[in-house]
Amino acid sequence: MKARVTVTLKSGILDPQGKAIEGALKSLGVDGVASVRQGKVFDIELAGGDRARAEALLKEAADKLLANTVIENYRVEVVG
Amino acid sequence: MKARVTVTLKSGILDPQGKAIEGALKSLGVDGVASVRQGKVFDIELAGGDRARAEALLKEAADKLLANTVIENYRVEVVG
Amino acid sequence: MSTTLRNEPAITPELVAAHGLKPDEYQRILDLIGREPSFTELGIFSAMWNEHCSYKSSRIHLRGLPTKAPWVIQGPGENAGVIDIGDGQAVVFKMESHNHPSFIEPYQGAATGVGGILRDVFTMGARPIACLNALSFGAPEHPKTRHLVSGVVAGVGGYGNSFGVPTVGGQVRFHSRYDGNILVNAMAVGLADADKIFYAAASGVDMPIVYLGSKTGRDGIHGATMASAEFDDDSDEKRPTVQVGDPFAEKLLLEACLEIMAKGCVVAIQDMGAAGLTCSAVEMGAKGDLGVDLDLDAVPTRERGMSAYEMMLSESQERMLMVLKPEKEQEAEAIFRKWGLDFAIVGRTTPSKRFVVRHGGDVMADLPIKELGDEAPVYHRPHVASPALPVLHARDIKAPMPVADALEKLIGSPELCSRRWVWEQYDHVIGGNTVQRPGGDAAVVRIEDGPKALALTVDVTPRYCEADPFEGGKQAVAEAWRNITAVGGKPLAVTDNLNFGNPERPEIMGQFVGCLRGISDACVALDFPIVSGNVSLYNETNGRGILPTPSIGGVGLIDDFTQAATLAFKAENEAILLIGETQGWLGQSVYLRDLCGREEGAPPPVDLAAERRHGDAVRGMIRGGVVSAVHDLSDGGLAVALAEMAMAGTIGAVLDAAPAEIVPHAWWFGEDQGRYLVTVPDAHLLGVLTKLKAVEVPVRQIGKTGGDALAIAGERPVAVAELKARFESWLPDYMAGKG
Amino acid sequence: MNSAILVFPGINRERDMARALTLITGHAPAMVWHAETELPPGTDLVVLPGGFSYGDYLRCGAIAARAPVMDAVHRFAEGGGLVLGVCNGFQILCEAGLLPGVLMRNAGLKFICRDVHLRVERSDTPFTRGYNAGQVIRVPVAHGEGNFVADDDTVRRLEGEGRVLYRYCSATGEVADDHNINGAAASIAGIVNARGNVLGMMPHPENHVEAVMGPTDGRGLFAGLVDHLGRAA
Ligand SMILES: Nc1ncnc2c1ncn2[C@@H]1O[C@H](COP(=O)(O)OP(=O)(O)O)[C@@H](O)[C@H]1O
Ligand SMILES: [Mg+2]
Repeated sequence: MKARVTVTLKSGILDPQGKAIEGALKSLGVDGVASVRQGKVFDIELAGGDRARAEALLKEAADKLLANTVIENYRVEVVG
Repeated sequence: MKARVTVTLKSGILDPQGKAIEGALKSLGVDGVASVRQGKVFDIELAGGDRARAEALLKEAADKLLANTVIENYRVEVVG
Repeated sequence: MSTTLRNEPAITPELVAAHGLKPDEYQRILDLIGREPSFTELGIFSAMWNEHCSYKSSRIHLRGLPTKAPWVIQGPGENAGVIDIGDGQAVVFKMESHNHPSFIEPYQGAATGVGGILRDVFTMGARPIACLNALSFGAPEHPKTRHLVSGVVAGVGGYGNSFGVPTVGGQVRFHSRYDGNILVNAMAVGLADADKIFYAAASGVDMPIVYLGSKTGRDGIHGATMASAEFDDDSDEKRPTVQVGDPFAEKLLLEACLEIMAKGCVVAIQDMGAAGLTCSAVEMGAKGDLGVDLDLDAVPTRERGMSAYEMMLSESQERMLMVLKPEKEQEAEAIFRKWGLDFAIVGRTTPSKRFVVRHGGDVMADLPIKELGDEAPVYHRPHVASPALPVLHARDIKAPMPVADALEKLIGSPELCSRRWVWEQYDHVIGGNTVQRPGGDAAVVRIEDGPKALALTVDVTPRYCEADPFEGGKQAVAEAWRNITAVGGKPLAVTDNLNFGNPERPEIMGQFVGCLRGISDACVALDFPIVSGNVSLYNETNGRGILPTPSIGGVGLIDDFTQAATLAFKAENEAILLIGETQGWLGQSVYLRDLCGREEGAPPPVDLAAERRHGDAVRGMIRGGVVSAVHDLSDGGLAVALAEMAMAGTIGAVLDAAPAEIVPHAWWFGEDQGRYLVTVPDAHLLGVLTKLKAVEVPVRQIGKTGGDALAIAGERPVAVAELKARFESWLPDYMAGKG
Repeated sequence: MNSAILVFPGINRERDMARALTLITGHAPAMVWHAETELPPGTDLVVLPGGFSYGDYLRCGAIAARAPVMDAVHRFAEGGGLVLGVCNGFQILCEAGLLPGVLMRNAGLKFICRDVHLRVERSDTPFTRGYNAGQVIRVPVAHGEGNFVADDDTVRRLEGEGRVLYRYCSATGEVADDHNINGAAASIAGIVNARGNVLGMMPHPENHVEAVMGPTDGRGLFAGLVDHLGRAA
């Protein structure tokens, strides 16, 4: 089974990376970008085919390791 | 307008971080994970409301900067 | 002014309490301003009057510290201390804690701690040349410890490495008393021209006040208040927005600041640290006897719709406030734009001595500026001395195992094992001046192209401070002095970081007062003045305080770095001399605690006169080039110090048995103070012994270097390779979850 | 020898590099700001130093690789000029397409600062002529992302064309996983482009040029460049 965990910064948390990328896009002449915030995705292959179990497993993985829940949110999708 | 660019490693390119996370998940007792690959997402706010123009802009941003197309693929979505 | 503004909550007793202000403190505010404060004003008072900014519990005790010496250019009271090191050069340094934020978010908490202390140093016009850090974690078996170690170390490294300063030394300890309250103390050291130091005091009326650096967001609002609040099991819920460090922005800020300082643009400068804009603006005005009028509409913000309250209390990082020479304003702005940093005029100095904050056409605060700082409450908190503990006699302590086994165990223990796993995550070579890297007694950092160098160290032994605050305070200073001496440095000055529990408890206040007395006495006796420091109180979880931990950061000067000493054995067949008096003091030793399971007894006393005599003799021998290796004795005593010298040099030693009058385990593991080990080539031996005798420094030859083991007469020899394997493996294994 | 050090925002080992070059070549290098569009006339060697350009945000070296001055570096390299990228400089060169591959997070995911041993694979290049082939040198590393990754074809080509100049090894020169500190493909620490005039390497030879720092094994690289340029002149 395949799944994706997307981890993004909570709103209000400074994103130095996003800020630097914004600046770089401007100086590369890519206009019209008002703001950039960077996050992570984890594409995960799971053994077994139980969707509910997979979701529980991924939530655990995100809580324990993939996301820093003090400053990040995450979303789990089992894609099939 | 809001958009998301997702950048993932091409298959065949080794992902040390994904590998390390795989191992860490195992040692945390999260089992059933067969493989992990890490990528990035960029949540971008755009000025203006023209969807087609927005997509072109994001493609340009990805080609010029957000992705290293030697090793990475990207996908652009305008989310509204 | 109108006391209630649009959209501002009414001031209720609950709101006052939520700002950490006690009812009598609130009454003091009412008396001071003669009316009810606005919400923004309440926020400003809470920031200025909390423990962290006002030092209300500690102030009266800090006044007694020795802070003067002919080489002190600036003592406590500025962003950092400044000392003269000759040749027109000055060293600027300070240490600061980021304890609570690091417990909540270890990476960012530690990172922003490093960022903050670096800013304190370059605000004064110095280029940072080294960082150190003192870290206290909970017991290794506590479920959160590993995660905290990993995050804090990565955060310290993440910031310093990217900023580009070598992190050259520090301390790491584990103890269950830090389980819910870790300590992250960061020290930064910078180099400046002695006649080009910059200060916070504004001067001149109607001068523009300029905001520089990153934009203001909602980070860490109430951070300063949090730094002074106790934790309990619900603290997870009380989380403010975590501050995120941006070392890249700080590096740009450094270069831009140094550039405009060199161009003569700056009248006054103050970084925005705890309580951000509030604290920095008030200090600039108050120190310069001026009022400040701020217009928040001009403040660069990261988020829409920020209120005056939020802007005044935000602790967004990498920001500065300056007063510029009006005629240099454009030049300064161009420099800041070149570095891609925000630059905005956000206010003016006024003759009124009032702190006025405007936002969206309203006056949000109008307060007397001097009183904000000067009239902060000062507490004479009750304190009781810690009960004196009995002096233990070595003969009453049974050795649980043979000396060789004990040494093998101790060298691979959490307390004494190698910290390599930590410092290899810190760039300690950048700058090309790190003459002595981490792992020795003090780090040695060359100054520019030499020949001068600085000797840098951070020390404290919290278990001694707990057992006897006065002796513990003395010992912390003495050990820092000793570590600098052991590399051949002349100790010059100290920065301290006083970490304690809840000062409202008389026992804790007693620890604070006791430690401070000890620190003070030692600094006087050793000519080692305190030039900067930081106090962190309320380090307490569920009513249990941390071990009293007054970290002492020491700076010393070496005239010629090529003559610095290191602890590694250099050659076979050299005499090993033990300098100083050994009684075999096991009370509060690591041996007693970790191998006998007893955290007991009075700690070893420090005889400051002997300390000085012994140290001066050792430094003299280093300068005279007659000793080949030098190491001071500290945790773990003689055997552990010998093992460290042997491992560093990959050479063993053949050692005499303990003298008959001392119990062997007390001889090998006792922690008597004021001691050093030196090795001496044969050619110099007689001279050295004669000299030491002449200056009345006790010395005893205890063996010779050589072989590949520590071979104590009558004991099983312990291979140096085996010691090294144990020494190096505990921390990496622990962090990998093994064992 | 006229060298030019590129200065990008966030770079932090430019002073270390300048000191090493001054010490060994006898000339202070020109410091060239990233917004410049030309290199100083008469430049013999362009150096991209270590550090954290743009905070290493996005991908290390990515933003710097697109700076205005990099067009001039491309032209300089195409003309056969010598280009040296150390650490972040190596990362920038890869991102700029002047070298193949990419530098990813260290396999252990931690920043590593320590002395390492490198085997010099050949001595007949401008960047290695100060050493003997097979010689083992000791220099420090200080990086979090030094794990060289490229597809198999690229690695094969690098090996086949003798373009791997420096490899992580033991004190006695063995190349094995134990000594491959960051997990790099084929223990690669430094490579050149096909023409042989652009070198990227992770370790910091510039930090080991004075006895005060321990070994002085880094000198050979710079001394070799001086020698090469002296002969060419
Ligand atoms: N957090 C740290 N960061 C950098 N270096 C450290 C750290 N902790 C310990 N070290 C280094 O490890 C060595 C041993 O530390 P320690 O046992 O505290 O020394 P000492 O007993 O001489 O005070 C010292 O060189 C010290 O600087
Ligand atoms: Mg020591």
